[in-house]
Amino acid sequence: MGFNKVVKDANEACQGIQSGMTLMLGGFGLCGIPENCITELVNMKVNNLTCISNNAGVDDFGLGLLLQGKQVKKMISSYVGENAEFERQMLSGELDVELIPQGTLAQRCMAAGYGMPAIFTPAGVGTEVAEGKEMRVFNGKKYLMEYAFDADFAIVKAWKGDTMGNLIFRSTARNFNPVMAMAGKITIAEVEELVPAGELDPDHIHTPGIYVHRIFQGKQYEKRIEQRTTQKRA
Amino acid sequence: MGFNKVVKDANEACQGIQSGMTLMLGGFGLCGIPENCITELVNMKVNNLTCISNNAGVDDFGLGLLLQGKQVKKMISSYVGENAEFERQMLSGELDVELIPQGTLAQRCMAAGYGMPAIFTPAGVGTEVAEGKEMRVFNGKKYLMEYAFDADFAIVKAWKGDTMGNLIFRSTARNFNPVMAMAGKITIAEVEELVPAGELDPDHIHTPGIYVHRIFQGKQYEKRIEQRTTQKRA
Amino acid sequence: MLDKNGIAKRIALEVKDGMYVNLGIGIPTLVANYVPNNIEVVLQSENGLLGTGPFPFEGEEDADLINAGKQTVTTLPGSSFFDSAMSFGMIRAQKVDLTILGAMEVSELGDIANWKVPGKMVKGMGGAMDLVASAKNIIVAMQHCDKAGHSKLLPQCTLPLTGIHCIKKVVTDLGVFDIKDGAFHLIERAHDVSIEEIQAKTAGKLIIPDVVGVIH
Amino acid sequence: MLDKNGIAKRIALEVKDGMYVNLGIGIPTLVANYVPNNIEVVLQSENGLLGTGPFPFEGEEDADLINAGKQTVTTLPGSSFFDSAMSFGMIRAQKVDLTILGAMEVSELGDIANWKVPGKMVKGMGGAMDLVASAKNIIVAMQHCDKAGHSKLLPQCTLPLTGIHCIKKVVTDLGVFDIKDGAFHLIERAHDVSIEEIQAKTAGKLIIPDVVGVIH
Repeated sequence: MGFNKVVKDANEACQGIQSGMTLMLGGFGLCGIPENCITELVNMKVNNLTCISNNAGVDDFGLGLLLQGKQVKKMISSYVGENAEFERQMLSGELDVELIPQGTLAQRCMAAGYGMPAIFTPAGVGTEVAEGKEMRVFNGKKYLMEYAFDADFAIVKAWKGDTMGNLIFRSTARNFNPVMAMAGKITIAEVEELVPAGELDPDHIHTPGIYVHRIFQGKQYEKRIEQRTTQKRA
Repeated sequence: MGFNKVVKDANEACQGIQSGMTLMLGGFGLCGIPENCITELVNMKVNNLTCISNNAGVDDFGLGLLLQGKQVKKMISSYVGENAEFERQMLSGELDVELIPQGTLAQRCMAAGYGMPAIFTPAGVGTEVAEGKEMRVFNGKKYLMEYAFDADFAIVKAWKGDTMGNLIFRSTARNFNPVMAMAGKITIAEVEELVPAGELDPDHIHTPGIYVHRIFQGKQYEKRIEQRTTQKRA
Repeated sequence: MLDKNGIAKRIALEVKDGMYVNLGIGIPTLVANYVPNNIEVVLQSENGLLGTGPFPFEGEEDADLINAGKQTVTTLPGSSFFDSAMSFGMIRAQKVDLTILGAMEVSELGDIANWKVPGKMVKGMGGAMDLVASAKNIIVAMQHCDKAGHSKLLPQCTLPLTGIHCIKKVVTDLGVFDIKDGAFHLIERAHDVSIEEIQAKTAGKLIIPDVVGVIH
Repeated sequence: MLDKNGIAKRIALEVKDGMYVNLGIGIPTLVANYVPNNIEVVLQSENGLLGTGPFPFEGEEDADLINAGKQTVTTLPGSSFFDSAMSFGMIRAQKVDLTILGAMEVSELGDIANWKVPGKMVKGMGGAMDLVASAKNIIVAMQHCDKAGHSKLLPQCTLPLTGIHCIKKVVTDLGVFDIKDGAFHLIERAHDVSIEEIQAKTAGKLIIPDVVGVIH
């Protein structure tokens, strides 16, 4: 056994995820999302999930797939605007939505991974986000106290990983993945390329394997682009 | 000008450092310390310094050199036990010493770099470190509230850096350097190898250049070893 | 009156050499097109990129490389990637010099509303609340009036707030306004807009100084 | 009586396959020598290394690669480097499974003192206060009595505390003790040490269960 954290596939990786649990899912928009695990969650038909994720995917990709299956009870996100089914469920009251400033969302994940029970953030002071929250002044500036997240599982997507769970992310597909990887009680990582321990340069590792409990190489990655913007060659 | 943060040498890098200022200095023991800037501080003869650094060097190397010159008014460290001159000055009352748990020291640096005015730490609860500090209970566990550091200059040492101030550290010479680099009002980085912007892989950069104000390639590095432990070949 | 590009062009004058800048979606994105060639700026995308470059050539899009508007982009030499916590860390620690973003309403106290309209679908605040709460220098780019002709420069915001006491400068299709001491101060007007028209279209307290610049 | 290596050897039995372990300076460092070959552990050095390996061969020392005791070390396959904040982050978030460290005194309430002796030169607590405040499983390795023969297992510590209510197991030259319900519980004794001797040398409340193991 030792430190071999490799599981066969998304199915084995998602063992133990049950209806009613709180999941963290990495990604920004459709960039860096754990595609294989999301598909598996759809297949598992778990429901009543609370999902902490910066965005909610689009109608037919990403977390939108879980919304289609009405598997989500509550979304905790900073921006959810690309998804008609999301809008329908939210307006009908089927879906509970908690909107959180993006930086606060990131730092509440980081807090969990760093063993900090709460953090102070200036975001949202004076707005409806501050309602019911403790406010505190430091050096004349107001801050809200926000709590570390408490997630049953964190599910992240990395570029490369090794058998001991060390992860390297690529470009802006990094985004929320490292902070969520640190924050799960159980952390699942799916990677594009899985290599033996010792092949990754220890100076290049973004997430040390101590934070990762299960790792597998995803079958395929669509990596859909949400806004394909280009320039013509001169 | 733009983003060329290169200065000629330690002398130019340390311009503006004045007696009475608070400095953060990276390194753990003698590993990853900004050797060239320390030598320059000795030459500058600035004094009454408050130094935030995990350790205080040894008698004739590292921060010990500043102690020899009686340039330090106060040390804020977690462990200072390798230095006879330090002991003499502390016992005689010439030197003020504030001892802080190592993790708290690191996270108070990080807090400054992340715009967090204070953090909660369990380290020191129930000990003399907790005296006079606010204590708070989260989920049944006690934490102390500790404040972000406020340093005039942070002086760090990296392995490679580029002209825009991006830094890559090597092995355990990373230690406190990245969190201090984020925390200085002005951050000086000395590096073993300075390369043009664009040569470092953006995925491998540990400290983005936005945190670094001045950078130079050090003239030489002694990189003294504090505890040379080896094994014989079989 | 300034069109969107005119607003962006005027804001570009506020961008100085060596600045790290965060550009919001919409008009702010256009500002990058008007930064003079002789100054350098580094664009921060809050999803985790310093050194955002132009859109990629057709066929060279990289799904892993997007900006905060989820558009495919490129990187410039000296760029770096980092996670979302560090990204907002550098925003909170005021390492980002200038933030430019759009708004639905701005008040004479410097409050801003730009994320939610009651009764309409709420998309979320994204990073806007973090940016306005932390940035040391924020410029708002917006139309002076809504489609019904009502002023968006108000004594106080009517929409849910994004942040309070944080906006110091507003550039609209009619002019440039500093916000201080509880009032909008007209700094410049579009060449074809009269001070009287600006006065009429500004619901918040408006101060007209002796000298008002003209944007041609 | 167990010598230092005997204490280390006994503690090694507490180390399980797949554990991330932080070893303090002194006897705890010796524990690594007695971990059986058929189990794998990863050693965390709190200066920023997971996967600490043995000392380097002569001539292969790397000044950039040290452990928390400032000794030159090597890395094992799968190791990673990180900064001090993340290092203590993983300690605080209880990702490190087991911490083994030395002590000057331990109390029947699980308090520990190991960093400061009034009147003597204070070296500092280093990472000890962080480790004892956060670790989910802490074993103390220590001599049962000080040089003057006074018990170091006390009703309450007399030296300045490092942490409170945190130690659950102590291994000394005389035996193995669990700390719970405000008392030391004798689990095992060294084969050449009588229960009476342990009783005599333990100042804190000592519970002797019906069955006490013997360490040979």
